[in-house]
Amino acid sequence: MNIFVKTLRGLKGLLSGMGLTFGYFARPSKVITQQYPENRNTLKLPERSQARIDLIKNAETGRYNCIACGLCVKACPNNSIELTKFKDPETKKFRPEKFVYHFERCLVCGLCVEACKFDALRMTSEFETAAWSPDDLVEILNKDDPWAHDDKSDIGQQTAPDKNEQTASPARDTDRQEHTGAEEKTIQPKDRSPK
Amino acid sequence: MSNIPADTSIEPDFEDYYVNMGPQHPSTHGVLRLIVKLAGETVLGVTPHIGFVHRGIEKMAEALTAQQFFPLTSRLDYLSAHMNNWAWAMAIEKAAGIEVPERAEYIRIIMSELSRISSHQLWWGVFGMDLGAFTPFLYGFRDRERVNDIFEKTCGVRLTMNYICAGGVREDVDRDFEKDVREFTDYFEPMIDEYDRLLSGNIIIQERTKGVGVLDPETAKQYGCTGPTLRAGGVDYDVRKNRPYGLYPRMDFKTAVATEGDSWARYVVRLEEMRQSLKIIRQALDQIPAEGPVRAKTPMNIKIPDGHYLSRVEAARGEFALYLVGNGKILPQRVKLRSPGFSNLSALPETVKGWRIADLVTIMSTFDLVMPDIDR
Amino acid sequence: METLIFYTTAFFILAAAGYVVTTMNIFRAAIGLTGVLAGIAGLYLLMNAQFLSAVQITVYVGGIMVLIVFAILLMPEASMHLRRENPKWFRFIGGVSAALVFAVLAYSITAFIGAQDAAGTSLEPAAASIREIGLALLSPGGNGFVLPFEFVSVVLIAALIGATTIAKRTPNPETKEEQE
Amino acid sequence: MESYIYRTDKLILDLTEWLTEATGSAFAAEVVKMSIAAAVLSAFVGLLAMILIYIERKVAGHMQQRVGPMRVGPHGILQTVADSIKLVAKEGLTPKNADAFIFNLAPLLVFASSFACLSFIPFSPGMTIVSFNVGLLFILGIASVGVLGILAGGWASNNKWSVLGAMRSGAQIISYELSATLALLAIVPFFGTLDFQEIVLSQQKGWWIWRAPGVGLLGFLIYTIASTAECNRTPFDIAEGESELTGGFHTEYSAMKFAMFFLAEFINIFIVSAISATVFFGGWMPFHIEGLDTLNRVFDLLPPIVWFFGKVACLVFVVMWFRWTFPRLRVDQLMHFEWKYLMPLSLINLALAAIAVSAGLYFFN
Repeated sequence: MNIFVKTLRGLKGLLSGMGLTFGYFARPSKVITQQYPENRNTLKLPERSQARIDLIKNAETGRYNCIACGLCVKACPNNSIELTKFKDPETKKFRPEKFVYHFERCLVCGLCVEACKFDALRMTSEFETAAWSPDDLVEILNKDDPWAHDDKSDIGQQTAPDKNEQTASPARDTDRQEHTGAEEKTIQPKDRSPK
Repeated sequence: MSNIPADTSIEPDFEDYYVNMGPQHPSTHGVLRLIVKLAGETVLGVTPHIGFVHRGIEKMAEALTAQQFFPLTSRLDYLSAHMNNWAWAMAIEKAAGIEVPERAEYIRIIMSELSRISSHQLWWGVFGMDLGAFTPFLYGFRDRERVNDIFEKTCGVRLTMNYICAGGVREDVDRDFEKDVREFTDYFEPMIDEYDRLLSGNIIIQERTKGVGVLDPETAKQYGCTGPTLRAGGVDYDVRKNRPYGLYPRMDFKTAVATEGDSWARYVVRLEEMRQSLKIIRQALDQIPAEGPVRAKTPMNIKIPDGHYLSRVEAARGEFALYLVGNGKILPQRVKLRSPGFSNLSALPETVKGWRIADLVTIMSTFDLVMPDIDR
Repeated sequence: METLIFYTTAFFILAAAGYVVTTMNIFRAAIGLTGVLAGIAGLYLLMNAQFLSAVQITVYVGGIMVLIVFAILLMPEASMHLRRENPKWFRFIGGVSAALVFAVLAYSITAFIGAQDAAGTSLEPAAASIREIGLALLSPGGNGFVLPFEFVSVVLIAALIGATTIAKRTPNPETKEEQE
Repeated sequence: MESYIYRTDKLILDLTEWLTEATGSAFAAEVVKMSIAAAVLSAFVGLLAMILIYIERKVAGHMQQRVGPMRVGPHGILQTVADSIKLVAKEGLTPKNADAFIFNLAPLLVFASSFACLSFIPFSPGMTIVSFNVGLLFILGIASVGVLGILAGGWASNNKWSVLGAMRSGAQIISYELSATLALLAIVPFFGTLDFQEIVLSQQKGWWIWRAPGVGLLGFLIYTIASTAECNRTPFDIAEGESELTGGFHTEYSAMKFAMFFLAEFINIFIVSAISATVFFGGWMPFHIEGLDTLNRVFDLLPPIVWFFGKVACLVFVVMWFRWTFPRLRVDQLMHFEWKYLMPLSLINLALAAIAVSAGLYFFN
């Protein structure tokens, strides 16, 4: 008798599974696929969605907020940011000469944004970042500045040890305490809490 | 020859027949290479070869500050990224004596349980696919997508979130968070029944898993298996219960335990764990303070005082433990990761002996291996 | 036209048979043998013996050949090419005996046809319907074959049981799942 | 002209007559007819496989809450066309240590056996390429030749996974062929012929699935299960078992050679469904209920060929439905199931059928 009970139970299990799949088959309204490139215009990403970093411009002056302090460079675990700075004769403030973003190394962890004290960096949700070669992923973020032309030939040379006087070098050497000097600073969570 | 599985007494006269399963094989779920010794279809022995995605994360930790190491912990077992982050955060908090705000603790619990669910959803789908049914894979992904949406809304990323950090969580949750999570729990509970209808009730699944690949509790303990793999054998060990961390003592939930120790038990335990996780999430949502800080004030570069610090969490695959040695600098002296997958994998050769190739796939699937977790 | 088809098929069969005995690879020989058997099924078709042809394909090509191939797959030496190890005179004896068999067969067939022609009976084949075959096989009368039929089944059963007994091994721990 | 759709036997007769007149000899007419048939069949095979693959994808998609192919052509209709072009244009690789002759022969064997089976299928009255009085037996025999191709392909690939897949496949097909044959043979006593057209004609009063009391239904179930196994379809697709054997016997095949295996699989699905439809569901015979003449006349409005393909389509859908719901059996369970359950059951079914026939126990006698 046992075998009949088992057979019947097995048959019931099989049929219920078939019922389930047929149920979905018969109801095309249940389809959840989104046709991605076609729905590009209606695609809505959450506001916090982060895919890469970008520099923020001051709306009034039209200049980047970045003062090339190098905090983001130090915060990055993967050396994704290279930064050279110069003193703007106009404002007597430091400005980035070239803010080079190595997207091919970026973990999109957001630590640089967190480290930035001057509201100069943000994560954008621009996720279509595919490229043909890793070189295409290296980008100068302050490219609107007239001096930061899109010439990538000198990128990477600044990190060479002999000429990093003015480069905020990503401190891969073990003891970074000397030149970080940021230990006393504290991190506050960004104020995006629900109101 | 070290790479040849140990001889077994099953069929001594059979000519040795070795096949390479992997590194590129659909059911090793990553770059795992198994050298399988066969007699016909019967597996006489298995030697796992690992290390194809070894990144030296433990060593990298010695060159990174506490903050900088968080993104890397997400990339260990990418399916329980929150839990791994939590383990590192806990170690740092222990070391630096940081107090975590209550709201953050609740958020951590919710996030962890959500990622446990999402991990098990993926596992469920892949399990179905390993056994030859393709449809569960997409159903599992369909439901996992909802969890990922919740993650993306709050953390900005869908997989390697890097959300839990030393002293709390990086930022407060999204304003729709509570609504979304409640919606998800209500949506997903009937979906587990649907999983039952499609796979659990299926006689083929039962025939293929019941009694297959029994890992008895003693062997499991000896190999250091944890998580569902261990609990399926009747060992009631769950870090959340036995060595509670965070606010888990406030939660009322049962550890999912089965007794048989076979593939079916591992399957059932994971399904039950999803239900328990839903329960925990609901409780946490009820208890969470509506307002309050989510992150304690921490220095940007945390100095790790001299000493040894251990933290352990229950990741989706078992106990993830993290051992941190500090020497008063901002860079850790040494970090040791104890990943659940590695220990579980080491019990695999013992379990599959005498079963067939198809069972090897089943057993491997129910062990739920994630290669980056094993290779680190 | 039928003659043309016949000669094509016959040539194919002979070529395949030649391939079977000359190839040094046992698997290829098996495939060649399949060709021979299938060709013979074709010959049966030409003779309007559709039932026989179907049986030939089902039993020989679909059954026995698959078993042979299966057995070859189980042999570890299957992938190796055989070497000619036999002494020369083996081949000589083989050739002579083959010629002898051919001579005997040719003589008997021609003699048979001659006798038929002398008796005036026609060799024109008639399409036997499957019903007639079935009735003939199972009728007990003078034209029936029920006794040989049943006898053959008994022999087959005996062979089956014998094969099972030979193939049966002592139970070993490998057969875990059969204890359920 | 219109009546030809309904009376295809008349169409064939007229065509033969016309050809005989035009060519001047019956033999030449036969040759021309066969050439036409071969050409039509070849086109049919290509079209059939494309349509079946497209349907399979759409069925799979909708069962999984997806939409299936959508990009190439409206609703992705041309997707399989694009895929075929891709397969034809790809380089056909032969592994270095493979036995090249058998490696290349194997897909041909598989494909040819499937293709040959098609010529016995009664699409419509009189529309059978080859009309045999033992058609059913012949089709069963030829279908079993395909397994040789699979075995040969697996062996010749010189790949251990392929050999495993081939062995599994061989063992499986040989075993399940028995059940499939027995299930069909159980119905044969009812109509007492092995000619497909006559089988269809014998179902004028009703389809055998219910005319033969119980036996028909049981036979249909057994045949569905066994034929699914014979086609290497889920839940019996252990020969491919992509999660175990990475593709089984066709692991090493690419381009057109792979396409042949693939084509053969889909033709096989069609063939077993067509046999099932012919034997159990009356083939091209429209659905009739005795006494309800008006209804019967409405049913007659549909040409026989539509009936045939409709029935086959339903059965093909069932096979696809299986595939997208069930997991795969293990190889030893597969054998257990066949030898311990299905085979005895089909023997019992055969015995029951014999009793039913000799007692005259069937409906609409």
